[in-house]
Amino acid sequence: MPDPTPPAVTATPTVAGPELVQLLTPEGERLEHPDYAIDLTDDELFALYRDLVMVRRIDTEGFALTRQGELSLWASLQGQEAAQVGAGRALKPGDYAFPTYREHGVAYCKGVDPVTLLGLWRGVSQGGWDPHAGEFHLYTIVIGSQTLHATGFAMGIQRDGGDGACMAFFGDGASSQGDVNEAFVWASVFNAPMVFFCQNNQWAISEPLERQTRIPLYQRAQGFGFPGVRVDGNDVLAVLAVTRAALERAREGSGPTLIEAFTYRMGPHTTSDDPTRYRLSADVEAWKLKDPIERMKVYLARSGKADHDFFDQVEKEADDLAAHIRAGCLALEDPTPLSIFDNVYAEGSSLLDEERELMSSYLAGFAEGSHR
Amino acid sequence: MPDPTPPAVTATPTVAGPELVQLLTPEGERLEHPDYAIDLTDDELFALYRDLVMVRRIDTEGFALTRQGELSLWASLQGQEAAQVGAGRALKPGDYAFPTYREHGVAYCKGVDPVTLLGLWRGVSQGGWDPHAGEFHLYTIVIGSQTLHATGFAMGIQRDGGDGACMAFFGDGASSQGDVNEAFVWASVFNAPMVFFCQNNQWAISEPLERQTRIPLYQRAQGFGFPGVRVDGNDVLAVLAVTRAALERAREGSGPTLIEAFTYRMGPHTTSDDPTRYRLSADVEAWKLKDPIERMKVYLARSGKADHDFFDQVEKEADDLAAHIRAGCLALEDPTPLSIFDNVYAEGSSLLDEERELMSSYLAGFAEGSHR
Amino acid sequence: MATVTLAKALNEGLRKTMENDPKVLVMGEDVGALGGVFRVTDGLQKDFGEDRVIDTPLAESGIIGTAVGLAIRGFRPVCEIQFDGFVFPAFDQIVSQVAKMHYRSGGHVKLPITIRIPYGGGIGAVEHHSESPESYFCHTPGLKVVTCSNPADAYWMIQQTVANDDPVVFFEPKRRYWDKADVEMTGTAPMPLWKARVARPGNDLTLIAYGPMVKVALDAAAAAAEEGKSIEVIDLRALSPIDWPVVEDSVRRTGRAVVVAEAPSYASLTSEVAARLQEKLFYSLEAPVLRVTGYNTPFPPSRVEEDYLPDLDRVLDAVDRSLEA
Amino acid sequence: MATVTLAKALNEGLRKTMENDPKVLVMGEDVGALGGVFRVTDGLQKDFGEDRVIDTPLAESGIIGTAVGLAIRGFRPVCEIQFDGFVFPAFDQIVSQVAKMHYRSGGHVKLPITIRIPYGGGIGAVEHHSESPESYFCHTPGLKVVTCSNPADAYWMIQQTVANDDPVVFFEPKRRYWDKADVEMTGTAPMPLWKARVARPGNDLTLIAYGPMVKVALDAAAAAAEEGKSIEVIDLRALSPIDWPVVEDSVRRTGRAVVVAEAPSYASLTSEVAARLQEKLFYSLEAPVLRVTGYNTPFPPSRVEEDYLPDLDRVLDAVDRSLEA
Ligand SMILES: Cc1ncc(C[n+]2csc(CCOP(=O)(O)OP(=O)(O)O)c2C)c(N)n1
Ligand SMILES: Cc1ncc(C[n+]2csc(CCOP(=O)(O)OP(=O)(O)O)c2C)c(N)n1
Ligand SMILES: [Mg+2]
Ligand SMILES: [Mg+2]
Repeated sequence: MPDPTPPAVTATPTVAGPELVQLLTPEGERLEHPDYAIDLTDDELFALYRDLVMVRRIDTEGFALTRQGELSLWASLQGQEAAQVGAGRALKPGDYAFPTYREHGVAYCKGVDPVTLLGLWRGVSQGGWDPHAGEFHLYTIVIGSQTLHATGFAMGIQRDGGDGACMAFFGDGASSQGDVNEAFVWASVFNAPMVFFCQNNQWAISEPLERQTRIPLYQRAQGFGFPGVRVDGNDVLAVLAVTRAALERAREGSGPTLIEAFTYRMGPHTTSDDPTRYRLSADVEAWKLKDPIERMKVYLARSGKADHDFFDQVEKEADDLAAHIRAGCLALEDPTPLSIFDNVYAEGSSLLDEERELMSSYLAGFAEGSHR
Repeated sequence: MPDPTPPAVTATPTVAGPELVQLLTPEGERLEHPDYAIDLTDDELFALYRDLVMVRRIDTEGFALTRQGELSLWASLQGQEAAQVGAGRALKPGDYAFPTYREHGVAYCKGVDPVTLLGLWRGVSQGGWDPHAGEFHLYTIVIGSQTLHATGFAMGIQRDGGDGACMAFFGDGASSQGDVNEAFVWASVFNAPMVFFCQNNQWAISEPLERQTRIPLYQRAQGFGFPGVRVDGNDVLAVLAVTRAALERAREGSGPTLIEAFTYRMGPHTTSDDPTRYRLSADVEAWKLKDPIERMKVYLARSGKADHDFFDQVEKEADDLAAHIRAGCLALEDPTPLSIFDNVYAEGSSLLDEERELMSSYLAGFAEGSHR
Repeated sequence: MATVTLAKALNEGLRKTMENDPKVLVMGEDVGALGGVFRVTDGLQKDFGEDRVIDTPLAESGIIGTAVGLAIRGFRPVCEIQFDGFVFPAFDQIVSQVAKMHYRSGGHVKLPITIRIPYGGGIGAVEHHSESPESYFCHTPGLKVVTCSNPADAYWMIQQTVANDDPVVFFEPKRRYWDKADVEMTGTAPMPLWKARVARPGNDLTLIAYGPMVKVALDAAAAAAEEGKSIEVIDLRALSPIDWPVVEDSVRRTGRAVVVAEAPSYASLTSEVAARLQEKLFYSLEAPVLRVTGYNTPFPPSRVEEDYLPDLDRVLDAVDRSLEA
Repeated sequence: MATVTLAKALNEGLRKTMENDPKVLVMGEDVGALGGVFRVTDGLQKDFGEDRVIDTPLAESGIIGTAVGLAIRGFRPVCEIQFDGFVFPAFDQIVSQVAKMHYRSGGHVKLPITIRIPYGGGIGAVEHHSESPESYFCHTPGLKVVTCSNPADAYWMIQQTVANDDPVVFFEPKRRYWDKADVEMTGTAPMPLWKARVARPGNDLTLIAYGPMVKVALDAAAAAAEEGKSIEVIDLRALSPIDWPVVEDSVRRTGRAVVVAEAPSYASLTSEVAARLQEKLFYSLEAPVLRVTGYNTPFPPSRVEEDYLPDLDRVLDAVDRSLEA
């Protein structure tokens, strides 16, 4: 009888190797890479550091608001700041992003006010923002669905003469969904200007990576005929370089790329989750040493590019952002009962007109005291 | 703007190369292959030739019965005889096959009476055979679904101590379905004793291969972490050798393999199809030169292994089989109206009991003349 | 005015809509060179090119999922699902994405997607090729559902559907594809998309049907007329939402209703019609609303499908039962 | 006798069924170490091993599709779908394969698969986590559908379901997971799986509910009793097929019925109840069958879900309307 136990998944890469693009080590040491050179001004480096801190603060604030009962749920991105900022900053105007539910950092880079994201988590809307405003689509909770939307959008770019590219975000767990693999087929067959950006944070709720694959995920792409690359997802410079290159490839008409940003989900899956049931705190501790913000800070400080004043200034900006988020959250108004019927259809519906009318007179009945 | 036209798909292999396992050339010349040696007795070779002829005759008869109005549809396997016989004969008792709707040849090898298959095509049943009897599952028309069933079955073998393997058949078109790719994930992650047997006949109804992939299909497997191999699907010896090796690997506990049997659909998609609308007859003519039966015949004749008597004898057996099929088809009884309610549930249903009762008295009403 | 089959009417309607709006795309399996297995898209790829008439990979979730993205980008995709039984791989994209996007986006994202589905039995097909899944879509808020029963409606309704800013599932009665009629192809649509049509006026009972069953209902009404029974036939056309005023006005007048559909009855659109009529017309009904439908079994083998599907006799039987109640 | 939550009752029921039959497997996302997001499978992997309690890749079609294969091989898979809104990727496998296999095989292949789905709103969740998709499955011939409303039913019905040789969709009322009750866990099941239960007897009107709405119906009946109205409450338990004799006997006696469910009403199971009752009890009904349901919109944001979901007031309002009719 064949043994049901599969062979162990390829070992976790911990240092840069042929399989992991890295430009900044966990210790804050700057490396060069033959294929992914990047040359940033100090201001650009400062901006990236600032982004990382801001994005973490958005997350901390979302988490806190949930613990305080102001949000009903929050999906934390802690540990994934560099992956999201690197990817988000590689996007140019004209490029469109299709997120999962965890891309608060990408939203920030695309200029979306974090308060905009809170409606969903507070339960006052199902998202409700205008994706075209920030070229940042609605959050998608049904795992993997957005990868097809993104691919269709990219096919649209091909057809209307746009010059951008499209990026789909998804997780390691999502890689198992049929839809994601269909998106790979489509993007490949139509040579769509797509970047598939997989944040492999090594967990799908409680399931470790080996429940989804027995080889590194970036290798999935070769089965569909386009390149895959694994990048240190905690290294904002490497992610930026790799994603820029992939987007450029897409814009040029060379087709899709799969990027696996190798990272780690430091927090629970969401505020409802209890990771102590399924993973070792030692693992989390080990990943703390690879913190994406810390390594940028060390690099900026050791290289003499930035000093205390700069770091303090960024902290202060983050405090301001947090205050803005908190105030914005508390100011979010509850929807009215009758709003249930709004926007179900673009062109209305006789059935819903009737139901709205019924609810309206039912509610009026309360006001008149005709119900108990 | 990126060009919507994808790069051309990798050229069709026409001669054996590193990418195409071949043991018998279209001209009937016997080749050796470093990885896939096969050593068959003359009797075994005769049996394979016989299988090929029988299987083609089943197909010809099915086609003819449809043209004569005895069947409502037929999916022809013409051109794919070697792929099916090679795969079918590699299966041992204890191995289970999950076919599409075109595997009449595999059914034959598994000992399923071809008449059994006709119920579906005649419209007297939706299949209706006992899969366990021949270790040959029902035909599956919804493209790709059976690959997951097969994978689950293989997981069952792992769990109940069986020593067989499981084989899923599917087409080039099916490779695009989410289900098929999920089956790859599952089989890989659970190291299931699976062989994925893809008959790439280069068409999915009217769509050529490049609508499904831009690289050779066998390479899909490497994206999921298991081996893929492309074999000349018109070469029964090569298919047998490659499939035996893959099944052996599966039985040993080394996990799944993807086999791409490179072949060509010589006929229309089904008897309802008109391929002249979408493909060149020149292509079909070119593939006639690679006929799977012809090359075996030439090989057996040239090598002096078989003579006219043998070939005549096989023809005669095929005639007998055809007569058996025809007689069996005409003897298939139409279902009774009340049989509509049979077997919907294993444990019955009060709702259907009621409906059966209603239909029954309605029909009785006709007999009594109470309806017009 | 041209005499065309229902399939050809759809083809002409699609052609016109593609001519009028460069954002309209057609996509699906075999819609290109083959022109679709029923030839509804015949010739469109030749005339509008491979970028607007897209032969897709064989994956229905992919068809609908990429159509969502194309629609977000500003296109109006018309997706063909090859047969009724093959819409289910796309069900998730349809129910959770297509149906909800406008709502979830607070009205910012419109998805003017048309999902064409040939449906129903009566053509002697193998399994999964004869189903009537319309109730699943009717039960899904955010979708609209329509069906045509004749060439003229086919021609106009497909254009109205594609022009609609909401996602619409457009069911095509496959056994009527070859039915012919004269169709006026110029001018404007003779009636709005969301209206039900009184296909035959009458006073004693209302037969409510749609798609492939309209012909059966009309035949039944004609047969009943010979016995002096005056049956009104309503062709619903819009299945979600139903044009209730037309239906209710009729039943209020006749006091009796029979609903006919090929689909299984349990928890279906025909249940809705009966539930609604008894609620709104409780005091007008002289008999219970009856249903003549497919049985609550999987679609049976084709040799017995005529016993499964509602036919003239079963409809007349119900009419008699209603009139005698 | 033990005092347990509904979630714990399911857990104990599953444990018992796994102990009794080595062919029973549990599979789904996060069912192993985590014990499921609602802890329904808590501890099972520890006790029965990874081969019987299988954490699967994240793909619902794969979960159901491989369960089909396992069932063909002789196993009895119990599949968990994590939330109602995530069953749709598996819809094709459920509707075209699970539901039809026994029919298609002429009875040769049994698929004793249980598909567990936590469903319904009321817990303040984000989108796709509060839906009531039961009508889709009720409309699908070949499936059976059940739901429990209390810990005792949860404990016994899950065992009866797993022991059943047909595929059954088992809906779990997620907002009642934490409701506690005393459950007798020894002996045999107190009633057959397919029976409806009179949850409270009464004479003036029949309230028909299931799953999460049974409590609302019972509360409404209690409130109405204070005003001297005698309301009978029926807990359907089996949704497909419904135990019509119990329902019809009650409504025949009371002459009035109100059906309550969270799901949108259009073309739904509640339509079926109304359609059936008016057909069978036309001369017994003193008022139209009314429905109190979710509206025909996507499930709304949680801050407004209490206005969307049927509650005590809306049920009482319908009761009054029925009694006054
Ligand atoms: C279709 C579907 N199935 C199940 C879920 C429940 N679910 C939410 S997140 C999640 C895990 C996702 O893992 P991954 O793709 O790795 O993304 P991550 O959460 O780690 O960012 C699951 C199973 C869902 N949202 N959608
Ligand atoms: C889910 C689904 N979609 C569409 C179809 C209609 N259809 C039947 S066969 C076929 C093409 C299949 O091509 P391939 O997988 O290459 O197999 P082949 O017919 O060539 O053997 C299509 C589109 C189907 N049966 N199932
Ligand atoms: Mg993850
Ligand atoms: Mg093919």
